[in-house]
Amino acid sequence: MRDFTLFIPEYIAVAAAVAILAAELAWPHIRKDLLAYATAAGAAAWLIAALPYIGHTAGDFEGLLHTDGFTTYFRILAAGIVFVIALFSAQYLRGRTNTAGEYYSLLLVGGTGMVLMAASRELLTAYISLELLSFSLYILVGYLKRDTLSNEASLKYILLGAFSSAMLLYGISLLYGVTGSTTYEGVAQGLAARGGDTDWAAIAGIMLIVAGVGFKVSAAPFHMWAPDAYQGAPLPITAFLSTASKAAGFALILRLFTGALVVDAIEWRAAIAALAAITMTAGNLLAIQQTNLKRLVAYSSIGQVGYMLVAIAAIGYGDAATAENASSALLLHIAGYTLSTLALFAALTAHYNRTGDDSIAGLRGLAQTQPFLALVITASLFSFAGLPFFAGFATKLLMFQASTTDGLLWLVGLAAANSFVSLYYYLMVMRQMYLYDPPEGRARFRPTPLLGGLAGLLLLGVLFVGIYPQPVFEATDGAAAALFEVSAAVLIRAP
Amino acid sequence: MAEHAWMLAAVPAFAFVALTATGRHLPRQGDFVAVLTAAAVFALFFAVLASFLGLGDAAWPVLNSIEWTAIGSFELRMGIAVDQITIVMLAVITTVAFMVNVFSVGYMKGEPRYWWYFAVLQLFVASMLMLVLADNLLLLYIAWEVVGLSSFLLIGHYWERRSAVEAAKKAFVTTRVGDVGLLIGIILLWDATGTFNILDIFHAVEAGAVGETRLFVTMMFILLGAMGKSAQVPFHVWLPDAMEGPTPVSALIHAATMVVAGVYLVARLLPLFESAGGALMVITIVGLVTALFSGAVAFAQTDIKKVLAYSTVSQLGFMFVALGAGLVSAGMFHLFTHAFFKALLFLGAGSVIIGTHHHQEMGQLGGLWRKMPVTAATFLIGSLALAGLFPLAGFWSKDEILHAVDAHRGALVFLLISVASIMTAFYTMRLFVRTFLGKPQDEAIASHTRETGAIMTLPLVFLAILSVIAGLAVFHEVGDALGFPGGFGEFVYLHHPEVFHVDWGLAGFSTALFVLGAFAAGWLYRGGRLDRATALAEWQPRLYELLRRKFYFDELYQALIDRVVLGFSYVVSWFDRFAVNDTGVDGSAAMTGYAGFLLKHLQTGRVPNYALAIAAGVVALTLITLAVGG
Amino acid sequence: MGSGEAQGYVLLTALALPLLAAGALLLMPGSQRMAARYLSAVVGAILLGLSVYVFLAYQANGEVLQMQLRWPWIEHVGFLGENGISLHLGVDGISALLTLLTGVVAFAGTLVAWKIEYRVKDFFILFWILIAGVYGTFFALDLFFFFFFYELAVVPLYLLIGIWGSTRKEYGAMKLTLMLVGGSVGIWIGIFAVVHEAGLGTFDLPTLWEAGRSGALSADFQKVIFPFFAVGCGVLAGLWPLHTWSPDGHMSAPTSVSMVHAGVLMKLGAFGIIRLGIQILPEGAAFWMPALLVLGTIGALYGAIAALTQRDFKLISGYSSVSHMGYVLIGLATLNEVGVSGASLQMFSHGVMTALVFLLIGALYDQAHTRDLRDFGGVAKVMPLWVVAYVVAGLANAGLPGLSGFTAEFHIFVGAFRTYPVFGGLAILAAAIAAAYMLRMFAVVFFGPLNPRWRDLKDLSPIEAVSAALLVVSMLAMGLWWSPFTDRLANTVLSLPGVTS
Amino acid sequence: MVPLENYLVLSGILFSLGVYGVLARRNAVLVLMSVELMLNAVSLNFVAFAVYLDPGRATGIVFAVFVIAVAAAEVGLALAIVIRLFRNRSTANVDEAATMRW
Amino acid sequence: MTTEVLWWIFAVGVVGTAAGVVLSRTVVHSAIFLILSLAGVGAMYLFLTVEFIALVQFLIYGGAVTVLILLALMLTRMGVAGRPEPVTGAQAPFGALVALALMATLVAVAVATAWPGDLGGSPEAVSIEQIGEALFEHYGAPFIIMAVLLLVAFIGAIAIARQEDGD
Repeated sequence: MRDFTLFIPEYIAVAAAVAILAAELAWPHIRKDLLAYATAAGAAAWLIAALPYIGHTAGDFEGLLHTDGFTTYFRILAAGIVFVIALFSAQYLRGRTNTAGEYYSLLLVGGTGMVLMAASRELLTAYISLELLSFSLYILVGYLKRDTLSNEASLKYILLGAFSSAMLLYGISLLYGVTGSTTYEGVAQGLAARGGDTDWAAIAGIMLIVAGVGFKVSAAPFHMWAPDAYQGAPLPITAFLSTASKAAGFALILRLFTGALVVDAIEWRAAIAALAAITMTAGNLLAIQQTNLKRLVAYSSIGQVGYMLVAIAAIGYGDAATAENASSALLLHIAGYTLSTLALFAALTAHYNRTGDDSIAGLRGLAQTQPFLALVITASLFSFAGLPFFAGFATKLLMFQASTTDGLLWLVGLAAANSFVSLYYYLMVMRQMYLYDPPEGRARFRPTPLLGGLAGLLLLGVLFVGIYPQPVFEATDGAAAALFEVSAAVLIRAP
Repeated sequence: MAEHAWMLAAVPAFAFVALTATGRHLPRQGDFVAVLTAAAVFALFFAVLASFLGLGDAAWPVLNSIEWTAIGSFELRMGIAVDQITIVMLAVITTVAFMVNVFSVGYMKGEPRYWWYFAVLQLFVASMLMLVLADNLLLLYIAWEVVGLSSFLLIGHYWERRSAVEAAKKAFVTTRVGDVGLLIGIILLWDATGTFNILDIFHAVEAGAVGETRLFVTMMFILLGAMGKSAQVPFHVWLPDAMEGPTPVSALIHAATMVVAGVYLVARLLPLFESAGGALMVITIVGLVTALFSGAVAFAQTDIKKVLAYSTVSQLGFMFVALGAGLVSAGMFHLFTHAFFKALLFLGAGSVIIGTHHHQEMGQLGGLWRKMPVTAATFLIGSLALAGLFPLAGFWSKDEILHAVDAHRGALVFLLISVASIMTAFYTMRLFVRTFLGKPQDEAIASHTRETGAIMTLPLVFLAILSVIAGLAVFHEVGDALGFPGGFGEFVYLHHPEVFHVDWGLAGFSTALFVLGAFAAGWLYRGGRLDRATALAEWQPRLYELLRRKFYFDELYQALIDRVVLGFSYVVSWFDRFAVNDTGVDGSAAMTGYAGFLLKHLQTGRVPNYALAIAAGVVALTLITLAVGG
Repeated sequence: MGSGEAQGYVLLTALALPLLAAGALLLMPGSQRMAARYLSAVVGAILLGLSVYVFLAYQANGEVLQMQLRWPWIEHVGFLGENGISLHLGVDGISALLTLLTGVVAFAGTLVAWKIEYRVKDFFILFWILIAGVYGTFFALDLFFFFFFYELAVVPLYLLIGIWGSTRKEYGAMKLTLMLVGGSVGIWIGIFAVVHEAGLGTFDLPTLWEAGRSGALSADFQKVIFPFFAVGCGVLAGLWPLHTWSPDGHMSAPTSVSMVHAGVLMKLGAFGIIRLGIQILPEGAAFWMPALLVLGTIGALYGAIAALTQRDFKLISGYSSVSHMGYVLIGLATLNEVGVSGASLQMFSHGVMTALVFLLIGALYDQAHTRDLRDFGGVAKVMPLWVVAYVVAGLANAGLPGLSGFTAEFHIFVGAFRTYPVFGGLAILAAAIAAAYMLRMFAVVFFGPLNPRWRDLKDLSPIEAVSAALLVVSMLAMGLWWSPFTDRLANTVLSLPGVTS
Repeated sequence: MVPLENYLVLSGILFSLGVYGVLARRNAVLVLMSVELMLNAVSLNFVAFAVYLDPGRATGIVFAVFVIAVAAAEVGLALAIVIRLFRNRSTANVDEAATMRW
Repeated sequence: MTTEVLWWIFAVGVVGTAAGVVLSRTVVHSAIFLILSLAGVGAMYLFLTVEFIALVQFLIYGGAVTVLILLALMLTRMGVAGRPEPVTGAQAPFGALVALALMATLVAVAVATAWPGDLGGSPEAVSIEQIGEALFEHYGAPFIIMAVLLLVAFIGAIAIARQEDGD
């Protein structure tokens, strides 16, 4: 059944995107930060339009797209992220580009792509949505045209992106061959019904798909593009990459794995567990060696992806209840992670706008030149490390706890050990900010009220999720439940 | 009153607190407080004694204890027990403490930290009394340690002097080593009997709660503690050095009271030692070795106080021998008499030191007889008493010991102990002769030597009197007259009282021993001349050196500590730095970092490499999953 | 229980106050140094009062857990059921004692921190966060919050040492933080395993204790998991050979941080072994205790021996801390009433004693700018009060009767002899060595002729004197009159699973 | 007639050749060409499956259409980026565009 | 029969030309080979009796894409002079290895799998109507998204490639 009212928020987003494009075409010399605010307004409208869907009965579009708690969750997340990123960019882009219209409209479109990834329950739709997000990112990463790093980054990103999506597609085709369908239910039923003589195709297909989505969320060994892309991209886009693109990736993974592949968990869970182990270890070990902030964040976020994959692995290993709890906790952690990352980048952007230095050593003495930013950075880094008061502590602990199943204790242990390693390089950043005095001639400064305010708000968010996650947790619970009531029909576990 | 004997300890304890708090600001820095306290305690003792005797031996020992703590089944009571042995100890402590407090007023005049000296003195008295009053081994141990602490503080009173500090340290650590044994022993006893209360332990042991060998081991541990405090070989090294402290302290702590705590402990626990197989024999041997060894060493010492110190060690040996023979009365009696005349001798030495303005090397003294008659006279009495001249105190107690040994330990021990008492007579006389007789060795010193004031001489006289008459307490009639059940042996005993009767043969023998030793000394140092002695020393230089260097014990220990203990400590520290820390901890951190360093070189920045990683990853995942078995 | 409820709010106050103080300071302009100091002093005083109240109000013969307060926090979501995570506070005898310790040491530390001149405000913010963490850990009866506060107590150390520290501070700070957090990884894993295995969907500690007792956690499981808790907490408790952060950390830490750290934080580790190890996993504890005993004994001897030849005050105290925490482990390992009470007493005793020592070292170092023993001599001439206080601390360290050290060690020895006589003997030997290294230091530093270089050293300032006095008093209190302490411990200790009498 | 397997094998080979191209080539444009080969293999797969396995529902064919379209768009975008890079660096060699690494 | 022979000829052609794309030394040759192999794939669609896809293939690939690529080659001055620089990177051998492994896997998969519903018979014709039906009815949503996607690509290409002051 084709109910076009299900996606009103996205229409708003796209409409806003087009409007912004048009606006810049109409008035080429319009102040670019106005565009930023317009984008923010659009995102806000999008967000508001999304609110009525909370608790709204799940809607289905031709079995391709689905608007339920899960979709709503990522809708709000996406709209929020775009809102924040747009405001980050307002000051940042000044003087770095001549045109900004495409930039902002692509933010909105990318966000839309993210929502659709979360909503789609059919492989083709999922793929197209994924490409929608990817394309926007390819462009945004390379948006600083005169900046060779930016070009290089986007080139690497798009070439590898194309390569990996080819992999993904081939996987999908094999899966289609095995199950004769591309809708998640269809695939699930097909997998449930299939005989042992299709193992090879199923496994090869699933692994190729894993590679495709693994690339999206930058899981080792498909992660290598990430640091370069992060470093080359404009700072706000780095934030966008490390929040929206990852969240979207996991949205897709959750839908796909809980909806379709869960039936065949025994085929992929070992692989996912291995992937998680490699990812977190590689990410953290490599992060130790970094000197550039963006790369550091990139690697640390790779580590985070490793942790999140633990929950996915748990879906494969645990029973139905565990699967649901793990996904709910994963959603919670995504929320916490997103908040922390955005807070971090709010502070970094403010600092970068001031100093134009994105090396770790560039933070030297920040605690004295700008204690507030230093505090925010500390908070978000500690949140990544999972230290108390900050979102990461509660969310990570709850996620690992939910993911602890009999076959998987080793992985959880490894994850814990890894988050310990990660503390080391976070402390290295802290050291620069707090232990050293600022370099000569670096005077006290105050961030622009906009960024300062954003940082403050996000910090509050981080603290709130860290201290009292109950409300968010309930929300994610609802989302996860929705996820499963959809796939409950085919939740016949393989022996 | 007897059940409130704890007040004996409480009064000086309070005085200690008061003096510590206010002493510095009181007039005369509060020395009168100290003296009054000592007097009060002295008086209190008689009250206690009276009420104790009044109760009659049916009521002995007098007990009084309070609930201390309870953790589940682990219950502790703290309290006092007053019995005959305690009474004897109380007599000694209160008397000597009183004398010493008085004497100190003169001796310590103008010394630094005058008030602090008196304060600690009170602390010592309090803890010493608590030690002998304790009804359980835990309380005893606590007091035992506090006694050691105050001894440490007093020895180190002149802490600006490196030597004093070292001596204090040595005293504390050496005794502490013994205390390890004591604590282990106490806890082992508790482990076996489930109580710290001494009487309960006795009953438990009688009931056979502890196996023979186990008891033996336990008692050996406890004996370690006793040996440490009572400076028995090989723990004796600290006592001579302890002479660094003010002389009155040496008199009180290192002659009369603290050093006999070990003897007291053994006497107190003698029933246990008895039922612990060969324990008594061990005690005898320890005592014998100590007596002979330190007697010999005393020959070659030239510092007055050092001679006295070694004589103390040797006399403690005597007491151990007596106890080893199983006779509480003999041991305690010698403790009793020895306390008086040795305190006397030390105070006398103190008087000499003051009189000669801080000279205590025999080599520089001599001929003080004329300059300081009172001191000399009292010192002579003390010496004779120590040497065991009839009918002074020392004679009777030594006689008791010889008697005991003769009765219970056979010829060999008897022979050796006789040799030891000859030695005693010899070095005592040597000391007296060289210090007081003959011509002054150093006119400069002699010229401005003065007799000391009454505040110091009166205590000497008092103690001299005691040294003369204390021995008579052995007689039934004397004890009777004083309201005791009889003579010493009838008052203090383990199994059954024994009435003393003079054994003239033994008396003659011991007199002979005295004469032998005394005249040897007199002949050798006649007129304070040294030529014969020097000749003797040159005749056997090795032997002389051996004695003068105290059988190289200090050197041995020093080497042991430097080479072994500290060496081991250096090894451990090194291990901790390099093996545990730099290799183990920092090493693993470095390894992690290095892993990252290696790994990062995979990140070449080249698209084809990245693509290769992806493709390889896919293939690997697929093949692995296939292999693992889909 | 109504009064208990009301008293529960006392705990909540003690927990919230430092955090509020930190918040207030955060908003205060950094230039207001005196304001920050006075505020902290007041907060410290109030906390001391509350701690004393908690200790005294704890009924020795009442039920084990008192002053309970439960605020539902997160429940009925995800895997969490009824009381999934609740802010559940309460004290038993042990934590009541340690609360008192925290109050005393924290107040003393606050006063000592008065001298800090550099970034005063920041210092106190971190300091109070640290203190809040400590209180929280002692109060928490919920695994989630236990770990929450445990981590909270560890993390600020990095900055406290890194910014205000002295010798090789960056190295010391980094090593200390990493080792401690590394330890908490073990705890983390343990928590995951326990909560999952219990399958009750709750972090509530009493519930989990019950599960451990009733065998809902199988014996094999307990044996596997106990080491995670033991080692994880052990790191913080200076468990050999994971103790190396202690000497270096103390060497670099500023005075008041050393005080709080050695005085209180190290106790968190031992406390954790009781709370998590013994109480959740009794069978695992019973199985592993011998190993812990051996490590503890090694630590006790090793620390003492290593301290013999150290030349830096702080290294001596660092190693002696290792030695004394070794006693605590021995006491716990005996798993009998006397030994475990001894361990708890030792936590208190070592806490105040070592806090005093670090206070004094700081007072000297601030003037002399060296901590090498051999540079000194005859200090008693110029700093009598200082020397007296140090001697008291040192004697307590050497286990001299009349001071807290003996009270604690005596119980430990007795307990150890009850179960493992040989180790008891070794422990006593270590105590003798302690006397040796303490006296060695006295002899070298305090006494002997005064080294003219130090002619104009100043004695303790009034503020320092006050906090020193506070600590000395608490040492004497426990040394002279045990029952207030032991009585409060008795029931708790007996209630511990697997603790025999 | 020609069985399904033939097409699958063919597309498999085609795909692998494309992969090899991506891994081996230095020139960005060549890399893109290789990607195109891979995408072709994919759509061949889809069509083959559609035709052989579920006739009537044409899902695979629709998929193929989309794949082709996306591929075209991707090429367009990628080439734009390549050209941009060439303007700034006057090279289109992917292994020379490696200033960011490690 | 004849179709099979033809099929084999084309199959070999496709593989050969594809190999040419990834192996040939000069860029332009690769481009030519690419056109051929794309055309070959188009032919395969004809064998599969889906003329529509074949048409799309010829139009989009044979037309747009290849033209685009050649254009790009011109713009990046590739192959015009046939710059004498190696077009194959150092890691080719590893690439070959991995590619071979992958090929082995995929071929094995293709052969070893018993594809459900495989009639083993000839392909069944799929009518344009069906395709249109599916494309615009059932798959309407992706189709709309696709539209946005193309818009994005279009804007992006312009935004990236557009000349600006500064270069």
